[in-house]
Amino acid sequence: MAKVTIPFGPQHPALKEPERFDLTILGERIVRLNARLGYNHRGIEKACEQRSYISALYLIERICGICSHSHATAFVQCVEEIAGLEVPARARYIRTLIAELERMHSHLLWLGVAGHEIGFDTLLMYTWRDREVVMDLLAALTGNRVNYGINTIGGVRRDVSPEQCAEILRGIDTLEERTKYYMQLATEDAMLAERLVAVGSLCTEDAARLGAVGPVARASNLNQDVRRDDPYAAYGELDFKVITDTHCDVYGRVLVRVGELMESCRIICQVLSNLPEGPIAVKAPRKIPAGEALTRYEAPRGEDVHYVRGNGTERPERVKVRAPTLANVQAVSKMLENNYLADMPIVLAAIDPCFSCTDRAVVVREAGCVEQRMDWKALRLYGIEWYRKNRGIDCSKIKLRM
Amino acid sequence: MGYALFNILVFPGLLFLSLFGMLAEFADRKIYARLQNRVGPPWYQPEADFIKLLAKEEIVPADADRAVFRFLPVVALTAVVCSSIYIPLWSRSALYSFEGDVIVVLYLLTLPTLTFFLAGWYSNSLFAALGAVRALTQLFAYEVPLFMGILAPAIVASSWSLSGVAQFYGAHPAYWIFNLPGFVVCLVALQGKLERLPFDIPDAETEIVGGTFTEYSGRLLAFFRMTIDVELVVGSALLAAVFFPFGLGLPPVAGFILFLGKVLFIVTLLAVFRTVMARMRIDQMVEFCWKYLSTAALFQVLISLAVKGVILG
Amino acid sequence: MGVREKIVTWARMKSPWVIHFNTGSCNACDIEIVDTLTPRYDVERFGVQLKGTPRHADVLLCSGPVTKQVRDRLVRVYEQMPEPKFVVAVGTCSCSGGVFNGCYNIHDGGIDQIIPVSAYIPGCPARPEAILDGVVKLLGSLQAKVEENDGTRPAPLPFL
Amino acid sequence: MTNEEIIQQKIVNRFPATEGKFRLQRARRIWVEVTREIFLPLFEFAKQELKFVEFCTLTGLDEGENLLFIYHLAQEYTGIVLNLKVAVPKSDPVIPTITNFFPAAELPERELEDLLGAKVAGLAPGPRYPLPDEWPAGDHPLRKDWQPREDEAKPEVPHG
Repeated sequence: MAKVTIPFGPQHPALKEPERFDLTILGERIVRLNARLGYNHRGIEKACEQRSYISALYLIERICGICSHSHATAFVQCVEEIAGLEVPARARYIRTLIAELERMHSHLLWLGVAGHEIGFDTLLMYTWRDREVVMDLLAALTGNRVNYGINTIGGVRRDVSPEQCAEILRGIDTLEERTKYYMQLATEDAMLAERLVAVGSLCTEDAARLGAVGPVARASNLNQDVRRDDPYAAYGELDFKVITDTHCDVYGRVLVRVGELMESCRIICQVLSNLPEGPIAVKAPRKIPAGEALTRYEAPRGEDVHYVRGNGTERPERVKVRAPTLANVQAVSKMLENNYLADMPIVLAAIDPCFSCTDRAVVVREAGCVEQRMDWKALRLYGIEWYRKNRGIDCSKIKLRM
Repeated sequence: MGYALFNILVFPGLLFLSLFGMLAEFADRKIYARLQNRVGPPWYQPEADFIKLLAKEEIVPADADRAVFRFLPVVALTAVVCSSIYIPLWSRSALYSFEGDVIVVLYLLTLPTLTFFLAGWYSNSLFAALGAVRALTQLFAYEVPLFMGILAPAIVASSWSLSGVAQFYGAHPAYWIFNLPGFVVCLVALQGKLERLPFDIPDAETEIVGGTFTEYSGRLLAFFRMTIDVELVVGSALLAAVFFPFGLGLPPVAGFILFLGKVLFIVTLLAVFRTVMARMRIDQMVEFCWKYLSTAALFQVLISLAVKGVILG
Repeated sequence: MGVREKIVTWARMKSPWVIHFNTGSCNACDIEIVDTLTPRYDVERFGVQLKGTPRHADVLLCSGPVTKQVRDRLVRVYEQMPEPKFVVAVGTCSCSGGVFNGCYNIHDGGIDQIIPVSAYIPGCPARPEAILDGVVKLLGSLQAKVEENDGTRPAPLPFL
Repeated sequence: MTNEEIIQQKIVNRFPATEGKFRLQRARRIWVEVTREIFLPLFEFAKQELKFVEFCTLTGLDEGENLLFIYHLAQEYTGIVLNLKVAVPKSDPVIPTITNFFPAAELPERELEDLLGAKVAGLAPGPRYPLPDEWPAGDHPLRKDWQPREDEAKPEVPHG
């Protein structure tokens, strides 16, 4: 049997984002995988260094559309720690509320995408229809369905009115009952189990060794959750269960995520029941004193680490973001060993990859004319040559109608 | 001669089947959408897709074999349309029938799968080649159960022509109860032949991009899609003719309406299957077909032999 | 304007097949694009289907600023699509580079610096209703384009 | 004596050179400056004995005359984060790799090599991350003194 190398991406119906995996398969079994990331790399970290803290916050929220609140809260908590600001309790509770709503919308989204990857589109349609309930709640609370922008340095921008609380509780009731349906579907559906059990398995030692985080680690029986270990916002005062599972495979990740959906419903009810009174923000100085801080945040996909270093001016000196997908993507090649090609989309989807988070780095580009080195034709020939050398694909025959 | 041409081209032939195929595709997509509580496409959607594809530019990959690449869709379409002539649509006998036309119909229905394989292989793209190989592996899995499922009623009717089978069951309809397991086996195997969801492994969109039709566009893609629609109708008509033989003696108009009803009932069944099932992996599919489907088909053949031996004695 | 052109234009308007390519977006627009397929917005009412291969697609939905590395792939996907093809830039980033304008690893100015764009849908992220509106307006503009150059033939009709 | 002070005491007993270099900023955060020589033994000591088994991330930044690398390690249940700061002169920016302790550190280390121009001794060769392939080798964008170069011509739209 000849070994065939299949390019998987950067444009591929299974991947929502551009990243490139070269799969070497023998018949239908995957033999080797090497990943080439960096397609989503836009240069956010250095761009933050040219912006004031507030506009850097605006940019940090656009790292990833699905977990924008995670990045924003982690960044804002870093800055508040450096500046020594005391965030009012009500603001911390509202941040937790939005965080859990975002976790629900992200997990429901993932459940649908997982269904789509194994050809079960009905699950995509059902989960995304229920997700609309959460999106409406978020739009009512923060004004935007995605990229909420509720955080500001020193607190929260918008307050939660009692009617909105009642509305959220109503929404949560419908979602809780739907989640029970999905839990029953996930545990009893034979077709789902057949496609997910023993697929993309990652044993506990490997998960710890390869640094898996979030639901992927918890599904491999690693009992780690930043909300409990290193509590931030209002998680210190809430009690919730950390869902772990011993399946160590994609099926376990489905159960963990649906379990977390139930937990989020409980947390939101707790947050709303003892929402403290008081101001929602405190005045933040424009110039943040020199200092550095590191925060860890439990994003829907795993542990999200932000490091900010201030130098006394109103611009951060260094912003470092380590997204959860960067940790999980290295475990994918381990998970894929002797799986089938048909499993590649679901295993990759199981870590709920968000490559927009993973590739972000650097710099500002001022206008300025420099002598011209590469024109369009030379760049194209360089591209063709590079492709023939590295990828063995000859695309010189693609006719370009100039 | 003229009448035969009319039959081939217009009535039970190309025009009628393509329009009925599009109606079946619309019914399938609409039921699929409604079950997912979506609104679903308008009734003219398949027609609009077909005309749009006809007017699109046709790209033939540079290193694909030009002639074969363009010829395959026509082969597939003709094979499927010809097989409809031997199937008794609403009266007791088909247009043309001779001893042994069951075998001819079954093999004519296998031709499109072979052309899909060739299409995938000749379009010289990685994903298409993978889809082609999967199409063939799948062919070996569902072919035997489908044949046994269709031949079992023929054994009871002790005649190798579809019209003969229809006449036998028309004469004494009580026996069709024994063919029920065969109907279930054929319904499942038909999904493999039509590459529908639980077994749509050859063109699994999320795994191998476009499957066998990755490189096809424009007119060629339009003919391939029409082949799949017509195959859906002809397959359902074959199942209806063999397993639902009641009401064959009716006058032409009522018989025709009943025939439409039977086919649309089978299409609805297929649409419901498509909604509730996830896609199987190719190894699971082959294992399922050989382990469960073939044994069920064998069981059906035993029943037929028993019925033939004991009752007809 | 011959009957045939009318029918073909009607067919093109009624069944626009879509392919989605994320050229470095923060995938807020991508989840809104997929959101249009789901029950609440259901874009299949207009005959729109999400297709996997560029060969089957008429409309290329791009989201996100074009990062340096994705640029060649975007041109190749655009070239692989058969005529008549349209490009819709979804979201502020693909319309004008958006908030990432100035980052070194992207081509400033969004998608239209790389490939010709037919319709722009602003918004960060573009709401599903806006995407629906954009696609319908794109098809409407196709209808208008055919009517106003009545004499000449809009596109080669290879089939008859 | 909080947990942080116990850990600080253990490190100081084992490595007296780190005596005055500690900073306990708040609960669960320990910052310590370390020289390159005692970095690896301290790293191994932290992982094996002190059970800092979670490798959060590796931050690199340009401090004018030397490069500073911060290794963030976390304990499993207590959530305490140990941040090892290693300053390295820009003349020979070489640091030993830690992939033998944490295989997951490969991508962050490759990122350092790409963006800061650090040289990680012992890192296996592999595709570069995150810069595009055609990015000129000598350019390290995260350096403070890095100026964006406007060399590529504005790529005009290929057709139409």
